Amino acid sequence: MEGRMLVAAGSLTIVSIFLIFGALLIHPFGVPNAYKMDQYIIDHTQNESGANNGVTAVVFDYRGFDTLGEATVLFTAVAGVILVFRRVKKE
Amino acid sequence: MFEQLLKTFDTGNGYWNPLVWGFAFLIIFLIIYILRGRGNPSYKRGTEQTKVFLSGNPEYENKELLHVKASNLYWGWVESTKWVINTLKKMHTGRANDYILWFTFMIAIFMLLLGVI
Amino acid sequence: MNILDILLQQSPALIVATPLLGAFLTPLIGKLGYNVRNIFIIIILAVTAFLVFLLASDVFSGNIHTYVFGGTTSTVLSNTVIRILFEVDGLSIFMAIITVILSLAAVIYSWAFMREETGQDKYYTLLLLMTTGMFGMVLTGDLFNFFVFLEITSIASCALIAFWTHKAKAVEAAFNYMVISTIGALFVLLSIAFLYGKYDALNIAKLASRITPVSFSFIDKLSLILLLAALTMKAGIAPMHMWLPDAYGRAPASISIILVGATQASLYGVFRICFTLYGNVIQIPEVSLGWIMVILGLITMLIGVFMAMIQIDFKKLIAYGALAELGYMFLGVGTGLTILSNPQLSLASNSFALQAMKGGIFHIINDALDVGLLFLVAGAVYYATKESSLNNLGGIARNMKYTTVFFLIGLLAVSGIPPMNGFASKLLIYESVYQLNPILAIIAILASIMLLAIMVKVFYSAFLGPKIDRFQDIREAPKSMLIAMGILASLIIFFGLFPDLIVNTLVEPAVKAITHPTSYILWLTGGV
Amino acid sequence: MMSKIVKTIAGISFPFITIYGLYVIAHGHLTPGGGFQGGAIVASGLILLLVAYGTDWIIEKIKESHLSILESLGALGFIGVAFLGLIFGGMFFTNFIAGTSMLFGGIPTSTAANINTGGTLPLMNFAVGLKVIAGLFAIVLVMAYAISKEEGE
Repeated sequence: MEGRMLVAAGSLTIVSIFLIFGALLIHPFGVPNAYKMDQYIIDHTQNESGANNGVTAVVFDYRGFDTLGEATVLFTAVAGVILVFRRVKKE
Repeated sequence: MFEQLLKTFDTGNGYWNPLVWGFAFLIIFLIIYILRGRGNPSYKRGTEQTKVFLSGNPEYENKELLHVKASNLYWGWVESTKWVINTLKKMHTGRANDYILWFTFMIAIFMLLLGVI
Repeated sequence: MNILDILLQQSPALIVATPLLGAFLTPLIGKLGYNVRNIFIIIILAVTAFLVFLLASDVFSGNIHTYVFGGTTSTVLSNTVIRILFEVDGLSIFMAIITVILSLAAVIYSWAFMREETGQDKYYTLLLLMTTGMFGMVLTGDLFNFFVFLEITSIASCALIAFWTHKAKAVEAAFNYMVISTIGALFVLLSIAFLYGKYDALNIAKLASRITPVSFSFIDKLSLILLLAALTMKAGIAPMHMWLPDAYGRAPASISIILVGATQASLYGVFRICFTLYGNVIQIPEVSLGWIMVILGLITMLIGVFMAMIQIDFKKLIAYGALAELGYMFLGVGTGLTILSNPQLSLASNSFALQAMKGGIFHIINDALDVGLLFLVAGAVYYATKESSLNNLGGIARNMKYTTVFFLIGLLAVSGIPPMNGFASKLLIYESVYQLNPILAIIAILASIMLLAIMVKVFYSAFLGPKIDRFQDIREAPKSMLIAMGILASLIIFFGLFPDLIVNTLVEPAVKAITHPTSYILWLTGGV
Repeated sequence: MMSKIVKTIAGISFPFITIYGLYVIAHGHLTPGGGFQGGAIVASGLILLLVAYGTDWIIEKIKESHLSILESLGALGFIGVAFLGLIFGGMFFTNFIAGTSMLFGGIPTSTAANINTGGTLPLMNFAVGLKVIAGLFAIVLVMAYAISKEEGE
């Protein structure tokens, strides 16, 4: 038990040090490194997807397939919950 | 088509060909057949000779008991490698906490190996 | 332009969309009756299989097949990749072939295996969703899309592992898997966020072209570490494998074999990350990634065989065997990576690197078939006897002749004995790994011998031995289960007898795909 | 089972929550929100009813299998729009309506919000909305039903 706590503390320390370093090294909030993608979406959304809302255009048009995937995640979760809570014939 | 199928499979040092395998199989079969032909002719079915010999102990009435159970198989091996197996068994606690701990531990190891050095 | 050309052009999307459509339709079709639904699902998967092989015929002739969702190819070739891209190369389609074989076998097997169960509509829905997720994972060329499909696969598999909810151990295994796979997936998401923030791209090829030795920094390292750790965990590499034997062992047999495919899809993720995404900077880490993979492979192998030795639960034992098999893939591919990423090793050893990679990749499909067959046999034995502990089994070869023969085939294949397929790939691995370091090859051979001993133990204790009264009138497994086992067994023998054909047609393009990442990356700039 | 006050308030606020959720779904391509968010709002209204009136009352009105079919229909609508994109636009998920004279085909101007824009986006929002309403409510219903059965036994 002692050893386990020691290992846990050690590895958590290392992981958090690395993640904090990572957080410090990423570029500051609101100042993107590169914004070609953002600019493209701002420029072309209205023409290409015909929507005023850029966020919805990204979610349902440019990355619509991801949204289908996310909707499928929900579908999977529902199917899983219904499956797990079904009535089972006891042997 | 057949030529393509029967092509030799080259691994750099060794090779593998279904034809060679079939040939080897035939030779082994022949050797076994010859050896079997040279067996002791005094062997008779259904006599004293075919009876099970259990170090002088009487044979069980219930045939089921003759079957060595799975947990008793390789008893010697398990006994002699007990130190490994017991360590490994301790690793597999079956609790989600420990799984996460191992995962964190491995991330830390990866970080030390790939990140620091 | 005839219909085949159109189908070929659309096939990457259709391969994912067809089982997805099937999954959405299953709750409705399920109202029409048992046979209608099962035939519907088999048709859906057969159509998918047809599309996979159609696409394979194109990819194996040397093309990289790309597909842009919701846009034309020309809009993508600009400097930014906004839309989602599917990018199918040799390795992707190789994994897709494995997926389709396993899921077809599982569905055919389920016809009889699941006949008595409740909640079958949901079962088949989730099975198709899991197949969809695996297809998406292996075909996608977009990192975030990969994460989405990873989620679908893991959630569907969680629910299916807990299918027998009246068994506490199944629920426990599912819970453990859910916890650890969610945490792993979140780490994947975190590293994707790091990469997106730095390079302003989600497309794997685009990212790979931007991650250069010049730009390689701490953030890249961190993402590499997190991706590697999370995906090796999802692939069940020791010592993060603990969820795997429980999950494989407690799930219904038809699910176990798809789970084999799911772990291999994660393995594909590891290879894609190491060889393609970080392909430009493979030499940078001073500690070779290849050596890490080799050592993890060896640990996995040894833990797998040692734990399998003492198991008495039929399916859990095979699960540990499958774990050991995973080690071989890592060993083979890791050896290749070690040699390829080290410029000091002479060019002569490059051919051994390729051989090792071939062995590792070939072993993926062999493992899927062998372990899949063994799981199906275990399921058939459970179906007939309602007994999963090897201690209580015995003498069932008398009643289940075909199953015994199938088990024997699986036994020989998994322990690498000619003329089964395991032999060919293990031969490749041993001989090439020997060139790197003889000790590695010796350990691998020892593990293989132990695997043989373990499987012989199962064969003896379950199938041989005197008659047991309880199993006096058990019957042979139903036809559909025999057909599913027969498909896998015949593939095993075919792959074993003619490995040259398989290596040249299936494995070589896959190896070429990951050892030449530039062709994958350069597609975007039009320099195929 | 809750008191009469809770039931009455829940009954009064349920239509408003539903209308608000449907508004969010329908205006997904103009304002913040969309199918997921609006669907979650409507589902939360339904869950309010479930909490106020008890599981048994709800389960008489609507079965989990019906919800499952509704959810499938929503998902089918989503993937169906994507397939229509393949048929009419040449690629899976092509926004084949945008810029045509069909319903939702208008090109938006930067000043006025016109609901007749967005191409396939509103259709997908409706499908996802249906799916999320049915899906989220089905999860809560099934869990609540399982718990109430366990307590009853």
